Amino acid sequence: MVDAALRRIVSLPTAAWLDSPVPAARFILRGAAATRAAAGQGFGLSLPETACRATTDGNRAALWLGPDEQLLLAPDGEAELIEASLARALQGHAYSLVDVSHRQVGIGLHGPRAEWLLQSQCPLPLNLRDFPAGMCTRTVFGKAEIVLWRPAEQVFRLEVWRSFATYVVELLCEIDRESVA
Amino acid sequence: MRKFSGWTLLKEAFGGQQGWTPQWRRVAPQAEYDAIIIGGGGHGLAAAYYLASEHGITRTAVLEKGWIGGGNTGRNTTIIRSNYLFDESAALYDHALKLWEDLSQVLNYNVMFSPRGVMMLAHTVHDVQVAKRHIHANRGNGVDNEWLSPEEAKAYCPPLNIERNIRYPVLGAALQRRGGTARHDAVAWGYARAADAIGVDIIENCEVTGLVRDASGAMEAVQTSRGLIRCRRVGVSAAGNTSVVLGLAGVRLPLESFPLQALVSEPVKPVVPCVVMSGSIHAYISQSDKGELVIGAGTDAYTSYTQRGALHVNSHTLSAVCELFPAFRRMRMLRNWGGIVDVTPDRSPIIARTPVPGLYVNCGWGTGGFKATPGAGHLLAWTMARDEPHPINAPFTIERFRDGHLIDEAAAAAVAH
Amino acid sequence: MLLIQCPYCGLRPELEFAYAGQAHVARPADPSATTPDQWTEFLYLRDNTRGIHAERWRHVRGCARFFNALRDTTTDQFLATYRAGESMPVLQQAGQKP
Amino acid sequence: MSGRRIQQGGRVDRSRAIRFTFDGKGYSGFAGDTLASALLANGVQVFGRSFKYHRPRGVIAAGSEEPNALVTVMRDEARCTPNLRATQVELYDGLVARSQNRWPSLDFDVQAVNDLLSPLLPSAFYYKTFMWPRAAWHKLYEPVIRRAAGLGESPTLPDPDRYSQRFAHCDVLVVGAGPAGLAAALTASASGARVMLCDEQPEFGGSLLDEPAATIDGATTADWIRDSMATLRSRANVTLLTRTTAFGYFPHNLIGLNERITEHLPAPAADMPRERLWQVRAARVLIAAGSIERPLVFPGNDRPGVMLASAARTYLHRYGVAVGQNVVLVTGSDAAYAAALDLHAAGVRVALIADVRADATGAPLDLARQAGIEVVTGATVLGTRGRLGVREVTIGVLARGTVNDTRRVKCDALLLSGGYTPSVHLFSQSRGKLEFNEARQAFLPSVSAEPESSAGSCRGIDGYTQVLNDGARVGAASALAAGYSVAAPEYRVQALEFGMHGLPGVLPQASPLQPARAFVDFQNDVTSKDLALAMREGFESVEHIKRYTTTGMATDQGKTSNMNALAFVAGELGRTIPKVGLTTFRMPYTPVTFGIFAGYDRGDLFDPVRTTSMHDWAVQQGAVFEDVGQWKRARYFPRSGEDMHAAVDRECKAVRTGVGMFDASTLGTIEVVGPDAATFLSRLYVNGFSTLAVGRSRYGILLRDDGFIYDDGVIARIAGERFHVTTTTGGAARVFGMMEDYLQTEWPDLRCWLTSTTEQWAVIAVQGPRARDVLAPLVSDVDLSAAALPHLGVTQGRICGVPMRLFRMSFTGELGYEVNVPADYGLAVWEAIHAAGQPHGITPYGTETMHVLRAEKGYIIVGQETDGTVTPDDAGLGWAIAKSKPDFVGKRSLARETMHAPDRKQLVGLLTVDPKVVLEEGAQIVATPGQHAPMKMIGHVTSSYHSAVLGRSIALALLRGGRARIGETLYVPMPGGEIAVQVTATVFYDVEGARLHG
Repeated sequence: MVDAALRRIVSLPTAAWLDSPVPAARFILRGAAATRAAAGQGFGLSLPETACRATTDGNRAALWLGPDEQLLLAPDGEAELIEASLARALQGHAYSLVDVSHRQVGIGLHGPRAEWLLQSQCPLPLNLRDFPAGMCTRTVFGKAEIVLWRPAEQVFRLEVWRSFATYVVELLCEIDRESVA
Repeated sequence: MRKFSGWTLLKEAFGGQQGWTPQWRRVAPQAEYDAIIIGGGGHGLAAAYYLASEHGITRTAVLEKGWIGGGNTGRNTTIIRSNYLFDESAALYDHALKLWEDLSQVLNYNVMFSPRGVMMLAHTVHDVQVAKRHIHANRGNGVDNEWLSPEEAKAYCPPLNIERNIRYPVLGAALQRRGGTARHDAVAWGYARAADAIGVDIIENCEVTGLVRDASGAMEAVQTSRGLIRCRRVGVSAAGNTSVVLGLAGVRLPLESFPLQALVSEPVKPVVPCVVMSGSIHAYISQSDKGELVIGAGTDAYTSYTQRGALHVNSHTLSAVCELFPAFRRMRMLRNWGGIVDVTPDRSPIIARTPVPGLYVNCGWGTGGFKATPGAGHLLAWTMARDEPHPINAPFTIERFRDGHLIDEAAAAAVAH
Repeated sequence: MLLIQCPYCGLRPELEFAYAGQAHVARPADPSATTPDQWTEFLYLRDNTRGIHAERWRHVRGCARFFNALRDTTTDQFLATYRAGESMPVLQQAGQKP
Repeated sequence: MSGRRIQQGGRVDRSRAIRFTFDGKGYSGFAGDTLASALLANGVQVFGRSFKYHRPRGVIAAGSEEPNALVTVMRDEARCTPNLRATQVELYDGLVARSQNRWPSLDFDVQAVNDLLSPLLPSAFYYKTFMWPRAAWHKLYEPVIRRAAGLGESPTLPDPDRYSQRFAHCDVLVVGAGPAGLAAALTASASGARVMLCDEQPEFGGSLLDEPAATIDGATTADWIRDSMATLRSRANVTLLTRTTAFGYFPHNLIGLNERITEHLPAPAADMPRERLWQVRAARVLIAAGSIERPLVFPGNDRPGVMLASAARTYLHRYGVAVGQNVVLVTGSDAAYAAALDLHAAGVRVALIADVRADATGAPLDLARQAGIEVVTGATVLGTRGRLGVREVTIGVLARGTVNDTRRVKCDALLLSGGYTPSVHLFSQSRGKLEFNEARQAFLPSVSAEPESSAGSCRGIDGYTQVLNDGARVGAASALAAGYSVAAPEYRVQALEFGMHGLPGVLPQASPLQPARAFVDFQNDVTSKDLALAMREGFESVEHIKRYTTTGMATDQGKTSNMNALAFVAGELGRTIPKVGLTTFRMPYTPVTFGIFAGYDRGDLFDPVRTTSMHDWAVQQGAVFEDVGQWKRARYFPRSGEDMHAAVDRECKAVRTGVGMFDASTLGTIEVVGPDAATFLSRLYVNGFSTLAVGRSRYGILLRDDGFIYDDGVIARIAGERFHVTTTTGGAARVFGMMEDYLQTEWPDLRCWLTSTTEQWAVIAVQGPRARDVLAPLVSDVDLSAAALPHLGVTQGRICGVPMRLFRMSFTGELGYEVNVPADYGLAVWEAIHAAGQPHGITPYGTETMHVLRAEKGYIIVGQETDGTVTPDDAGLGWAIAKSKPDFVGKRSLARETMHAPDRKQLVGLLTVDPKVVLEEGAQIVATPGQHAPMKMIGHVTSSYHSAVLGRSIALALLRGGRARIGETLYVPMPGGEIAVQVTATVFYDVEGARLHG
């Protein structure tokens, strides 16, 4: 096992509506439709077939990013386990599974201001009609690319490449300085 | 042609300015011309002027589908410079710059050429390398260009922000003092008036609808919204619409037409004394004689003939301007407009014969057409008159794309490592 | 900022997309067998249509797929979008030919 | 000066007096005043000087169409805003405003001499003169003209204010909250549709605010507006934006709004943004922009005190200000009679109504006459008098070309109305088609280009009842089009109102040659004579006339002048107005602050600052950074007293003689996985990869199909179907995109997939003869021996217990490794290596040292040795091309004849004859000394450094026919003289390459 003390998560500004980033196991799975069905069995969660939707089960989630691209999220420390079980489940399939646990930072936003903060610099409509709970997609926030996932009505999770995380959070904090009125 | 001068203006003052006559005649097309230029922008009008004045081909017509100078001539940011990297480009643009220098006198029309200097900023180590390469290459070619430290750049342009703590601080600048600006509309009108005076017919509201070829395949006539006009020597100078016009003769060129936006602020008293350009954060700015800040950037992302661009492209440009000139955040955008620029794969123009005998083209100027106006017209006229290129435009052929002789000014500035 | 129908994700803002040039310009299967003119055609010659233009976009900040679109370059209105590999849709309106 | 505030009325709060200054003089106004209304109330008539002739000008309008009353407002030294319309500046306590374009003072302006010289200065006079001598334009004339031009002064200090941006989406965006817009918003929002309603004014209501006496369904307008606002505010599906201008209509129903948030506040909170940009995407746009009254054009129509009739009414009803005590109305429309009647009722003497229509008749005239106001029909205005304000107007009656009954009428305000011009700006920006309506003498919206509709007077609807009902109907229709259903209510309005029809153009005169000038465009000082001159000189296209005379190009964009200019031109040319045509309506509707476009993009938020896992460590060590794309990279690590040269020398020596460490995390990394991964890479890169063994890597060159070098990197086979591909830092995104492009569209049959892993890995290069010694104690599950892990070998194992991909590779020419660990571990591993390397003198080095070391070895940097015109062979990399492959990207282009021409620029080394001289990068090369420009340049220096290990300078260059010139002496011309150089091979150090196999 790796000494946990060696791990340094990107340090970010804090705010009441912001969760501190938590390490996670992350994979990008790419492959044909048949792969997804098999991978779902290996991951213990059927992978989303609907565009821009996530499936979740307990603390695992699978996010549809593209027709052949899924982001798998699981608690930190499960990476080796997942890699092994997916390898077993996908025996004989052509696919690509790449560990991106450290590539990106999970930024959680919660509360009634979350949507308002994001809508400032995200061009997608984020109201519940257009962006319901369960929706996820790659998009932009200011000048950064993000994966935006809304697990619940007042909860957002941004998956951001690590070198953009500071920018994204500082921009959110800058927007937060404005009064809502 | 009634001479323009302070004296004639004074004389007219006593007559209520009643004595002026049309600057160019309003004529119907004749049945036949020795030369036709399609496109009544600055380039086309200049070509017609030089065909008549330097090559004696006075039976020349300029066909313009709308009003002259209404395309990119009237829609650009009027920057003039010749500090291009490659020998071929430097020769081409400096040829134009030299013509600019006495154009007002030659045309007897004040085109307000103002060599106030063009300063190109460097923000990174790589930018500095590229700028210095330009400076050395330019000097070798006899084109003025010099390196300024950030402090010297600020002395030349006082509102420029050279603080080190900004995102992309200014590390220095390349300055071409001979570069500057001119009054865009005056260029079109000045050439039109001068060409008209020596016999050129300038025909507005005349859209070309067909290019007619004889049995041998050579140019024979031009079909227009105002009738068929016979002519065996036709030059196309139609900027963003070049592909459409040449398509009438079945000629395809490596061109794509993109929107290019520009904007001006409300007029203010003099504050920006020169032209400032930043390639790496995408903006350029100068101030017109009227006092408006004139601002532009690169093209929009997708091909379009709509003559308008996107709001986010504007935002990007103004972000850069506000970063370089933080006092201008309170300035206000007065007018925004778009042109259609035709872009070649190597971002260098084509002034050449086409595969159709008697059909010539001047195109592909991308974002750099205005500065070339006199030179492009001069070289197109030469090429049409002699059926062979001038040495300066000889490299700017269509065939260079097939043969790989690209003159790639854009790639030369690309960044990696 | 245009609004573009991604064939996978639906209507999305232009900020998520990258324009990728004329569509249906296939790379020759055997480039070495092409003549210089054929190769030049593939590399550089484009229709630059004034009117309905078949073009490629990539939903680079979305599903990341390249896809094709028919857009009127005189109005910037999209007439159709379709997946890469699909053939160009036939437009119903009279007088419109791709 | 006489006060003009009437005893009661208006919507200002008379209980709250507000102090302000104008040109240093203190005044008092009320809360709710604009600067214009407050100054008028104080009897001020001169607000500014015109652009060209510096004529004194007053306010002529009450809204955003005002052309004259431009002022600079100074909140503090850094917060000066020029060119604001006094009619839109809301009064706050302590407001400081200054007039513009005058010296030394507003009442006495030296440059007013231009007015006397006006016969010499017709439109476009500058094109005809200032040409001799040649240099004089730039040196003499232009500076004078530039100083005379311009309006206010640009701010000079950095703007400390904040600017905000938001995206928004709605079903119906209603632009304009006058009667039509309010009715539309009420109706549409009742359907449940998400409605946004914006208006440029501080208060919703539009023209209803000028109608205190009118009733809507029995309620006073004030009550109706209040109740309507309460209803709208109570609806969660409604967003209300006051002080918000819809300035631009962009494709696909995107509307740009400019919201002014703090400008009206005396002391805005520090965090409040000053203004905000809204980018609203609406399913339907409903334009209810109203219409703007036109002035009339006659000699002397620009004196202070001359004002639109509707503006006089607004000042009266909204601000309780009578614009004069003895007024004359000149009108071509019925509507303006309301202004005269209301002023009369407020106790103002209306000396005369001069109706320019010979056939004017009906209710408005009857009412005026009943009130005892004299009305003359068929009138024209021959001139006005009054130096700093109108004092007298000369009226005549025109019949069959002659003017009779000429008389002078004293007045202190002259009200004008030529009828109303519908505001079709946004509609036209949307590319909708306009059609000229003969009856209305106006262009009206015809065919839409976007999902939008117009309602109310901006589409020619006349009369409050009709306008409200039109708003309601179009509001319901817009909601329906967006998928919501609602019935439109019917409104009934009782008001004193008359038709808005009018007549644009210049009032007929007895003789065409009047000494005084009739102004069409007030701000730009364009007169009817200027327009005539343009036509005389052959400018007949309306766009030409606009550009030649500058009519309509002032900061008001011709809101009050364009129709008059057009009608005049049409009349002179003998054409109809639609035949002459309109000039283009361009974004923005009113000027928009740059700051809102920049928004949050300032400082570090201007562009993301990308840093690696080890960045903070480098900062602590005092590294100097350079920007490479968005990344910050450590350039060198100076110790105290060292300059860059000294630091780099030390760093270089450390790597050559001991060991150095370098953060290579910014290089792009792409994981290519799948059964066809090797095939894919072989088709893409010039090299072959099918034969690359697992555990081995290869230097790869990527071309575009044009044959020129696009990127390079190292490609390692991690497993049979898994490759780890690196790219340049700047190329990471574009190479990834290019790969996806080929994979998705050219070779969709290939079964392999890409994942960007640039940010997954922290990459630590450990380079130098002691590199193995440093790493050995830290790694596990790895054999570092040369036999087990030779040059270009790749393995996986652990370092500090952390999983690692270990590359044996070298961009320095020394024994070297690149340690790849998951990025969150990067700093810890870096620190561990640094600690472990202390006994070996390990030295962190930056990009500058990296550049020197690789140059000593002749390794290229894409973007420095290449510039988009360099082939592999040019760069001396022809060896990398797999000759046996039938195809790869760029191969066909390399077969072109010119790609093999012997005089192509080829990469060579250069050694200065004087070893101490370091060439300048970018310097040019000539074959023979003593040339003057233009020189025959045969190449340029791409890289140049002092080499510590060689004790001399070295350089790389691209040189025509370079490889055949090795051994020749050439020259580098510099401003200080020529530098002689010898052409050499590209490798300067360890030519045999023994060291990297150590």
